[in-house]
Amino acid sequence: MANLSYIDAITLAMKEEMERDDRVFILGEDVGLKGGVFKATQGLYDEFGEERVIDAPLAESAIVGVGIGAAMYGLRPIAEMQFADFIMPAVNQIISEASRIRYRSNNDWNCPMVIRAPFGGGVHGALYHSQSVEAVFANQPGLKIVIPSTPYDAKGLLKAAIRDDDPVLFFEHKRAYRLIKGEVPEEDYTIEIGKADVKREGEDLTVITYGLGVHFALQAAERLEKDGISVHVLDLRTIYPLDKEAIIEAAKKTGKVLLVTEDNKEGSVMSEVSAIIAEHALFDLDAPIKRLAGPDVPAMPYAPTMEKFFMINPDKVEVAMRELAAF
Amino acid sequence: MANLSYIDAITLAMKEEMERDDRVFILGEDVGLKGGVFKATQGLYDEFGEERVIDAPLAESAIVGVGIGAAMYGLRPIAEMQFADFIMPAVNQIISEASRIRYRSNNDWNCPMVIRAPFGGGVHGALYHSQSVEAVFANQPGLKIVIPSTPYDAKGLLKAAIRDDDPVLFFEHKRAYRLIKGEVPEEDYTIEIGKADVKREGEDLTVITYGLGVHFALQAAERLEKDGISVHVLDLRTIYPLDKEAIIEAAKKTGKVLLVTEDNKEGSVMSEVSAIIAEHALFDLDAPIKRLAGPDVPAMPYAPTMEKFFMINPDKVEVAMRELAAF
Amino acid sequence: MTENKHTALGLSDEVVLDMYRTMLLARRIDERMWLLNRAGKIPFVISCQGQEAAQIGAAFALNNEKDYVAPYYRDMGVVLHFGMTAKELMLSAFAKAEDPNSGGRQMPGHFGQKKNRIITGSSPVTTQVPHAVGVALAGKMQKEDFVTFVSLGEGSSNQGDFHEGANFAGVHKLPVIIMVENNRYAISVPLSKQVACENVSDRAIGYGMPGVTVDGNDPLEVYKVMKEAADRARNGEGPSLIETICYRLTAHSSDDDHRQYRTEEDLAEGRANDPIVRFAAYLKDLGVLTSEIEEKMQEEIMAEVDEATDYAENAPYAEPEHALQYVYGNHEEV
Amino acid sequence: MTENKHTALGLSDEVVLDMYRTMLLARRIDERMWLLNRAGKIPFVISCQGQEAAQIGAAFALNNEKDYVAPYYRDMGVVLHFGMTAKELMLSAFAKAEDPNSGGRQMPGHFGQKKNRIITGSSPVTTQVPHAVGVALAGKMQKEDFVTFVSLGEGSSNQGDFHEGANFAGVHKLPVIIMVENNRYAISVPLSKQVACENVSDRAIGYGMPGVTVDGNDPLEVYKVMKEAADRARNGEGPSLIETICYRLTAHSSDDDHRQYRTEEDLAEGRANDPIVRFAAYLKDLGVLTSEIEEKMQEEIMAEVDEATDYAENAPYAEPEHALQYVYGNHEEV
Ligand SMILES: Cc1ncc(C[n+]2csc(CCOP(=O)(O)OP(=O)(O)O)c2C)c(N)n1
Ligand SMILES: Cc1ncc(C[n+]2csc(CCOP(=O)(O)OP(=O)(O)O)c2C)c(N)n1
Ligand SMILES: [Mg+2]
Ligand SMILES: [Mg+2]
Repeated sequence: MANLSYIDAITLAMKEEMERDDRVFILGEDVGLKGGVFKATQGLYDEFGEERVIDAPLAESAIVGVGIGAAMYGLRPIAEMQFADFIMPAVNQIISEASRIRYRSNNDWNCPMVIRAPFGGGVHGALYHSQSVEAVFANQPGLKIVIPSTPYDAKGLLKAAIRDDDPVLFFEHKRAYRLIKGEVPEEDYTIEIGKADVKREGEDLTVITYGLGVHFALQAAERLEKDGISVHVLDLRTIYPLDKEAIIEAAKKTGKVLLVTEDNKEGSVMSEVSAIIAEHALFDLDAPIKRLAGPDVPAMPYAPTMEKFFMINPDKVEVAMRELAAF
Repeated sequence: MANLSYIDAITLAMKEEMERDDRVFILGEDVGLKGGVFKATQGLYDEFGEERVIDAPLAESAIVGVGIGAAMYGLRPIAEMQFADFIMPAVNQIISEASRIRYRSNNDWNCPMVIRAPFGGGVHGALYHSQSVEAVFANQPGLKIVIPSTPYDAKGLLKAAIRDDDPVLFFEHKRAYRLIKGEVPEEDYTIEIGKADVKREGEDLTVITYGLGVHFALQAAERLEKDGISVHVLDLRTIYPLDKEAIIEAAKKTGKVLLVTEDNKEGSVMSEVSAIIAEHALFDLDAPIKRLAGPDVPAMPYAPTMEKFFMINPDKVEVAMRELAAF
Repeated sequence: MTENKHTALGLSDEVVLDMYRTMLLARRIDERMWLLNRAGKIPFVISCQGQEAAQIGAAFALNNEKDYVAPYYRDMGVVLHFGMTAKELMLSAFAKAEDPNSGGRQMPGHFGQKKNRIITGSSPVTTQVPHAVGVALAGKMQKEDFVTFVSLGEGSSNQGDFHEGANFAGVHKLPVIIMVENNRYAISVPLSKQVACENVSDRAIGYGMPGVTVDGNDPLEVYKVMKEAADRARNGEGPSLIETICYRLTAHSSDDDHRQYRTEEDLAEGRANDPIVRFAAYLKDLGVLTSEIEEKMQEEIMAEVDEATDYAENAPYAEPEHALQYVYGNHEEV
Repeated sequence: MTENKHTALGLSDEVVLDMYRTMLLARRIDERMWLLNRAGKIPFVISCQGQEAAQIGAAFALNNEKDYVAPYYRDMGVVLHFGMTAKELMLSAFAKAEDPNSGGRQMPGHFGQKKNRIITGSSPVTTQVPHAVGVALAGKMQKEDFVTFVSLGEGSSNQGDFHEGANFAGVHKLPVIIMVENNRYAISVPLSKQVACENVSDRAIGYGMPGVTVDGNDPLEVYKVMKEAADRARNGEGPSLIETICYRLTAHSSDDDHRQYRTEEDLAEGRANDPIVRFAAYLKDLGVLTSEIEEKMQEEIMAEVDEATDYAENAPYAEPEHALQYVYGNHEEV
């Protein structure tokens, strides 16, 4: 076991997969010599050369589209979007193409590709370097969307994504990159895509969240524990398609559910989580399904006052938990 | 009052607005001489000339992006996407640009633009001429998304959209174009964007839907009425941002809610409707919140067998209603 | 006297007859589809008519046992040469379960057949350009020597994906040939409202690749430039852009009526340049195509089209629940 | 002896001094921002350094009381000439409420100021190209005679929006000038990995517009070609593409360290071509810029920068709840 940062776990997953399978390669902006603007691909250019760590021209639709072509051929591209915010020019390639290749060809072709992108706020990134973009894609069958919260999950899930025979969007919270550290085994392991994970067992209320929200929830849960309130925390990990069984089970367990996301509230992934519960566990609920999310404004501003106002944090999660517990 | 088809109401709305305000113009593919592939702009090229009904090059990102520029200048473009499926290359311009212009400039600039697009299936359009794409955008503050169900609503809402100071996505169900007819007043009128509409009053259960689903629900409701089951039908009309009050009121009224959309189930607009109800009207519910939607496959196939399997229709709505009524 | 152009290109009489046969087969299948559509038997047709020479000239310059193609919806000629059969095309037109392109999921013209290296296509135009570039990149990485061919219409060359894909290919010197089949219309929008350059091939220089415009009504002209491009590609000299000028002899699709926006003159000009008529005349002038051969060919082709039609018409649709299959690789059976 | 180039261009000594002054002001503001960033006072800087000549040459060729500009993040020179003040730029750097660009919502370099016809910009590169084309279209429809200017980096010229926007402008012969500030790098990616053409201006022919590449270290060269382009635009002769070759004298931004991917030689070459040093030498050789004038200018500029910094540093942030404002036009007050 080594204690790794979230970003180091990601780099290591790519490195190991590239060593293991020479069909795996990386393409993106500044991923080569510079090692990525966040340094997620650091060292890989030196190890694998410019043919397998490709500094692509500044054009996201081509990065994804070329990746799709290579994946259809049988390689396993990992495309990096420099920021999740800049995935938008590639939406047509992701939604119209990658997600539909297997289905439209009646299983003749497939597209084993990973698209990695740092997302999320709290880093003075302003409107266009802070966004949560997952809701745009979390309604497209054929895609899988993974958002890990810990170094352990990040490594295991990224490896699973690279080995997956279908396209996977892999969103990494950029504030977690160096903030979050954790134990990661030396041995090769993968984590099954599509499975949520209980990050804390509890009895009084359930928090369902993902990404950085998991850490905020765990911190807040410790505070509530001191007052004898026991919080159950479910980390979705795969936010599309959702792990319905795990969600229903977690909701039923305590009867009180708080859904936490950093994304805007209306139309977020948490809406679907709520709908699943309201469809399958309604009579097990002792309180309305509560959501804590960013306000419905385009994205978080640059000025620290407004950024802080937008971002969720452990205090806000704690307040929401206490309100729900008192219900 | 005239009895107009859904598409004629749309054409008429554009014509009247172009006569009323010379800042209004149309741009899109084949909208000029041909009058659009569905004939939505028929006659407008003759009346207003090629400068105000512009046959643009085949490039959706430019159609939207150029429209945004003209709108920022102060004109009122109506951009037509030939099919909603082909809006995907323009996502970056819509999400990153149009929806954020007012916010990012602190109210200095704005973008009064309408983007019209025919969507929906049941017309042998196969995977890429049948899709519901609204969920991709129904999480972007700054945008408004309108989907009318009747000629009356279509005309009033399209006029309101054209006069709106912010960008509006206006999705028109292509099967409704000639199928749905209705009374439309001669006088100028608008319908407020953001307001849902009760299309049928009822006591036993509530159906919330939009677009063609409204007609399916109304047909099914008539069948249930014969068995003494009274159905309340709420037409969302604006699917983003949602009319929360109307949704909560409609849910509370009967305590049994069926949500109907033609879109794939997971991550649809109906997830948010469900979440609103689960958050604000939970204890008024007598049954789980039920959803009827397309299956979670990329889009509806071409073969009639599979297309029919995918599409919602009055029979499927009826079955779902009866199940809910019997709960 | 007609000059023998094909021998100079290294093409035997047998091969040019095969080219002609494939052009004719494409035309006859296409014509049959219109009849079926007008008879209410199939919901949709989109045509290759008028573009067969460009498609066949191009396809024959490639290696159909090794190269990859990312055709666009009109490219019936290309896919026929790459191994798709009349029967398979008809199965697609009828949306039947056996359709190898999509099992009846996609409209006709949405080609794809892995065993023949025909890359699956969709409706949003031009997305196939980056795909072809990606296949070429993969081939280069794997040290294979195949060429990847991708085609699109001139209107579609205005999409961002054309620019981004071509540029990527240029920067990485990839073995890709991009062919723009310029039929002067994008549905109703004429060339003059689509582009401001003289030739679409003028765009090549912006991607550091050779660009050439040829008469798309002459399969041998197209063959010649395509062969050169393929040789360059295989020699590691990178991508090429080829524009073939042709006519769209039909309406855009069965949902369109082109008399609304095209003059009778324009339509007549197209008919006068029909590539099949022209190529037949060339072959006859040289004595390569005799009446005998032609008659037999027509007969065989009609028999093939009839058989394909019958088979496809009687073939079953996919089961309704088949709609749930193949969303993901490890799909659950229903 | 140095040749007087500006008189031939119709530029008075006064105007060229003003050009120099604006270049210098941009440089000094930019340098101050780096200091503030290194002192932990502002989170982010993105620089104009090395591109002032291109920006000022271009901006002075436009009519800053009538024309529209859609600048990109490095264009401090452009916005200064179009009326944005040092104080306003500093308010943006400090993300303060009074920032006219965004009220502190966007990072510095995301320009926008309606009263000065500076079109609001975002971070995703190249989206501004179609916007500028749309503004030009609107102007043409309204029979106005303004020109619209839009700029971007050479890496950004590979985005689909460049192609689509330029093509639309070409087809509709719109009064737009697209300027590519080619500083040879897109963050760490060198020109050779971005494009395969010799000059980015080679792309112009594909849009039916003139394309020209000029020395971006010389404001007068840039002025000359920009003026010609602006005249063409105003005469209804359509759009132009101008590429200015320059150096990026700083790292990509305050988050980057360019010594990781640039050689010392490359960096030294940039410094040796510093456009401000070069223009000062030119003006001094001609006696237009005297030590006296220069000293006074420097003093005034430093005072202006100091004052702007102080003001901005002490100005208030927007209230937290202001984050809820201006999502839609008829916003509710909170
Ligand atoms: C992205 C996208 N936008 C619009 C369409 C609708 N459409 C289908 S074909 C076509 C015209 C294509 O013209 P061109 O590229 O010249 O090819 P041609 O049909 O003339 O061969 C259009 C607009 C589409 N399929 N995809
Ligand atoms: C669509 C998009 N992708 C990626 C980025 C991240 N990014 C910001 S600037 C930049 C490089 C731009 O290079 P260039 O166009 O040459 O302009 P320069 O910075 O050199 O002036 C990149 C990749 C972005 N802002 N937008
Ligand atoms: Mg065409
Ligand atoms: Mg650059």
